[in-house]
Amino acid sequence: MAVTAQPALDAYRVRADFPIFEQTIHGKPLAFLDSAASSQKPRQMLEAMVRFYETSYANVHRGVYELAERATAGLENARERVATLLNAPAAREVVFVRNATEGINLVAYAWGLSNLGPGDVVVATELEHHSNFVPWQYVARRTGADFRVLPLDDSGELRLDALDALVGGGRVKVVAAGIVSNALGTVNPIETLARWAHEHGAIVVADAAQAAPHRTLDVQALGCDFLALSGHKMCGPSGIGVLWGRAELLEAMEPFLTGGHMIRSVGLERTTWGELPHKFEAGTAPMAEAVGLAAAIDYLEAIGFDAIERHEHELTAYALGRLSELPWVTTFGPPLERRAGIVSFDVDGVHPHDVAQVLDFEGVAIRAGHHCCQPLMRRLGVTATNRASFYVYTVREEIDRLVEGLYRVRKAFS
Amino acid sequence: MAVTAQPALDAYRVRADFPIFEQTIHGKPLAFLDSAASSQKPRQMLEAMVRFYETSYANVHRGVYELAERATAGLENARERVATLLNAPAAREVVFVRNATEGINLVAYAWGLSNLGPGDVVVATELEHHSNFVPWQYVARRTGADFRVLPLDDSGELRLDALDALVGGGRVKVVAAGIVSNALGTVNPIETLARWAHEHGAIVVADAAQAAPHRTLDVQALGCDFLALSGHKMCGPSGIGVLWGRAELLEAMEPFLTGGHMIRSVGLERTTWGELPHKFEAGTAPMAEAVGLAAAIDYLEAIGFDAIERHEHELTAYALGRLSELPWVTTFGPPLERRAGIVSFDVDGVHPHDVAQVLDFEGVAIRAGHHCCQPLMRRLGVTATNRASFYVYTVREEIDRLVEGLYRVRKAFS
Amino acid sequence: MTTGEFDQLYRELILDHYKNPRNHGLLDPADARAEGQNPLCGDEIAVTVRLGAGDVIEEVGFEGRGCAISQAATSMLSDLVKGRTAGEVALMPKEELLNELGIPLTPVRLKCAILGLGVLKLALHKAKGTPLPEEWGTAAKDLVLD
Amino acid sequence: MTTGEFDQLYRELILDHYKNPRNHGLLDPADARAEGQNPLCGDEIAVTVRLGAGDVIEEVGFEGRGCAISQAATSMLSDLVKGRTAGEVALMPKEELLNELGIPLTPVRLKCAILGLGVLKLALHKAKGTPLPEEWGTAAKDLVLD
Ligand SMILES: Cc1ncc(COP(=O)(O)O)c(C=O)c1O
Ligand SMILES: Cc1ncc(COP(=O)(O)O)c(C=O)c1O
Repeated sequence: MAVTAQPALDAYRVRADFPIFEQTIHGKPLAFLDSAASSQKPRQMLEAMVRFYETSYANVHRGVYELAERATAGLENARERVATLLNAPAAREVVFVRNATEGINLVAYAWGLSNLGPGDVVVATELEHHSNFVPWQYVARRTGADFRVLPLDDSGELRLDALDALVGGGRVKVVAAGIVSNALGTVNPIETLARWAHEHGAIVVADAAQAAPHRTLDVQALGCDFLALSGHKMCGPSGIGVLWGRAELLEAMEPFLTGGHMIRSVGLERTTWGELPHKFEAGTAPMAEAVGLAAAIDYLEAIGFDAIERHEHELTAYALGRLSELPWVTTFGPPLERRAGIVSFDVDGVHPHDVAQVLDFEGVAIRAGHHCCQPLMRRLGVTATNRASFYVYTVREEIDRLVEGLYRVRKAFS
Repeated sequence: MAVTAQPALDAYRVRADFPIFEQTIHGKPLAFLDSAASSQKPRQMLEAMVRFYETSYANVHRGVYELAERATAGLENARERVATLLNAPAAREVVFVRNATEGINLVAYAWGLSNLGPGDVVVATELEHHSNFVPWQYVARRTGADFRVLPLDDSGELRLDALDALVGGGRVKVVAAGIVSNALGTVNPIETLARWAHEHGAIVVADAAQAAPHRTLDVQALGCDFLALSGHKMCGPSGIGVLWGRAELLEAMEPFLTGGHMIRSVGLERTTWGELPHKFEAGTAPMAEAVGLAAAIDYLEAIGFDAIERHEHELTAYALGRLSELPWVTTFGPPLERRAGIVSFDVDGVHPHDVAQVLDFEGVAIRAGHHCCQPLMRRLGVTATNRASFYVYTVREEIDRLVEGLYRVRKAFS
Repeated sequence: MTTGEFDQLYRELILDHYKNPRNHGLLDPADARAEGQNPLCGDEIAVTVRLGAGDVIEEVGFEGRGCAISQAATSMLSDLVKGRTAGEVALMPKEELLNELGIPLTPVRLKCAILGLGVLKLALHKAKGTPLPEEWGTAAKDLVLD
Repeated sequence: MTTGEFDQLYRELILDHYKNPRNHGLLDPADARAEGQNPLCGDEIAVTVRLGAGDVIEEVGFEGRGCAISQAATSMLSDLVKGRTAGEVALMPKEELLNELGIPLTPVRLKCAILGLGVLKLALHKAKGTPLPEEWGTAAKDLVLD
């Protein structure tokens, strides 16, 4: 990757594109350090959606008239845009869903219900977000397959060495793994995992919800079979996500949601399914949201994913350095080299809710909780952590304000 | 209902709220007669969404900080707003989904997979949109239940007299019926159907996609057990719909999508589900879309549903009258008294695609196709019809332009 | 309507093929036959073919319900392919037919225009095992089984 | 921070109950016991109760992991309910506890504040069959089974 090809990201300039920063919170400027939960929105994306509604709106695909053609073009261009982002072999492999969670459920139901049974093994990691954990646990229960969890080492990295023992002689059919952990920022070795999975005849379902906003993704290089992401975490609107899947798999699968648009022909006795991607897109699509997502991708690519990754890396290094000055703060997670822009930490003797609450009074927004990672929380021996996460609009001063705020937290609760 | 309580709808004033009409199409003002497929959007709704993104955006429910509290309030106020619209006993019975299609699939999967089996009968009507037809056909096939179709009479009304014979001695478990037909405008007697269904121990799944935009709905008076609708057809954004269900049923049901947010606790061995409505809302909700839907409901209620119904009734009477002047045009569907603002018709010897295409050159947008109602099309003996549909912004002149356009169609193809 | 727009799409030749379709009516017996639907609008076309030595197409007969574009395109296609081999037609790019039509088509109307070509390729595939367009994926299997 | 906002939420009494929780530690033996979690943040509270004649609450003991609000609220609650009957506590409106807390709570923090009350009601329900809050619906069954 030509890491030097893109100019450095100027977060102050980027920030000016985000209207949310034009207000004060509790009388302070907003330091939004919760982008891992959901990102803020640039004006450019909002304008693209509104323009679509104001000039090109109609239901898609079936209309013969001008507005319907424009709306269809908007949706299908967005599909092409996503396919390019992911280096997908074909746009028809891109299915629009509501969020990463729905994308993973689509695979768990439409692939899992027909391909899993007693004697099969489904593997998820202890690091997973509930969204790539519970659907597999649930479909395993429904089909009688075994659900097993790949453990972590003490710094929150996957114990790939435990894989063989984990499946024993079992027939492993699915390996579900996140690319980047939302709780610790761990960047997982998906390529290695995928090689192992394919050697054992399993499919790999990659959760890219936390990777897609921050780094270049290439489904062919990753070697995964399915990949899910959410628009709202990458400057796009709520209400849209993507499931990418290999065409052969998608074509061989049963449909998931059925109804309007996804059919070829409906008879009283028998119904045949439509072609990809329509087969998986029942009902009216999130059209304006797709247009917004495409604009968000344009926005991020104009900044450049390499520049984004470098920017967040620098912020993370800075944050880890500053937090290490506080002896009463413990950070969790892997070393900087294998960590994305996420820092999870604990403040001695103060519950994360109280930390986050006091920081909020300072205008600093962080997340406190289990981050939808209860298995990981148990592994760490906590019920919750504090999490600060960074994005294109994050500046160093916000990290300084976080640290100052933590001193106040310490003072208030000691 | 106090039909005279609301002032008449002034469609010219309403129209000024819709930016889409500020353009010309093929050099003509836009006559948008395809609202049954999806409605256009008032400025008020777009502004509410943009304001939410610009001032109150964050991921909902778990955040302790100010923006997260505002976003959560936005989503939950929208839920209350929908509950009031439907006269639902409780807001926790309102589940946000992508569209009516997903809402119906939720019931088909989460209720159907666990409650249907061989010997059970599932009834849908021949008038159904594919979205309330195929999910039942599909889940019946998966569970071994019998799928049966309630026939229509020649004017496109349900043959309620055929119900008893249809189920014979079978154990009827589900009756799936639309409140208003999107293809013919037929207003169905759901209350009667629900009484019959409950006497037989079946649940009633009402498709309100085509009713909610145009008339007052009351789930308690209708007597249905589930009801689904789409935001995009009622001045709301794409990407959001609603499933309402009776609390006892929703609580007794398995979940549908699993993952983040919908759990109480996730263990390696066992996971317990959260409370209503969260149990059915896995992953990040369509938050801004919910805020937009609430604004759309506010907008429609300010006009008044009685006024809307009267306005559309007058337009429909006018359209049926004008079309009856054309001996080479055949209209389908029930008499005016039991018809919503939808007129389906055929032009002698000209295929609907060609009709719609020529009308588009005149700036008149109508729908041509099977309207996701292939069973009905077969019953009518056609593959497609032309459909004009009306909404709050429709004015009589647009119907005059439709009729003029049809003369041109006739001339061009004779 | 600006007469221009109408005349561009429904140019004289198109209307002529629509009103007087060539090779209309199904052949019986036939060496290859298939039916297809446009799932977007429900339009249907059935095509029959008689083949001569070397699998050269000698006769084509079709019937269908659909718009002027789909019917005229199939009519023009039926003239166009006579004298070609099944293998040639299997590989015939849709652009060739679209050139012949010579009208501006939006994505939705494009589907109308190429429905007949798809059904013809399917008929030849079923009878002679000629390849199907790659972009159909395995969805084509569905069609074949019907 | 405007000192006002902090002081409103974490007023002295709250911080005192948090730092010096009353009735801390589980009772053994106990006549009623239950555990509960706040699904939003994973916080946990366990409550034990000793009942006297007429099911009057004589002693309460609790343990938990959670924020200052949830721990202080449970501590205050444990004092508040002593001397009341199980039946009275089952019907105790959450507003009574919130009044006692006397701080402004957003919806998310409200869940923290009433976690202990919910667990106490659950303990009494399991031991004595007292009613559960109606708004819990059948989701409560899940809790009971745990
Ligand atoms: C009667 C009816 N039911 C269901 C639907 C499906 O709605 P959606 O595509 O928004 O899921 C529609 C709209 O197309 C409809 O008109
Ligand atoms: C790693 C990871 N996976 C999945 C999800 C679920 O995303 P969504 O809620 O948009 O479905 C998230 C975000 O919360 C995440 O961080």
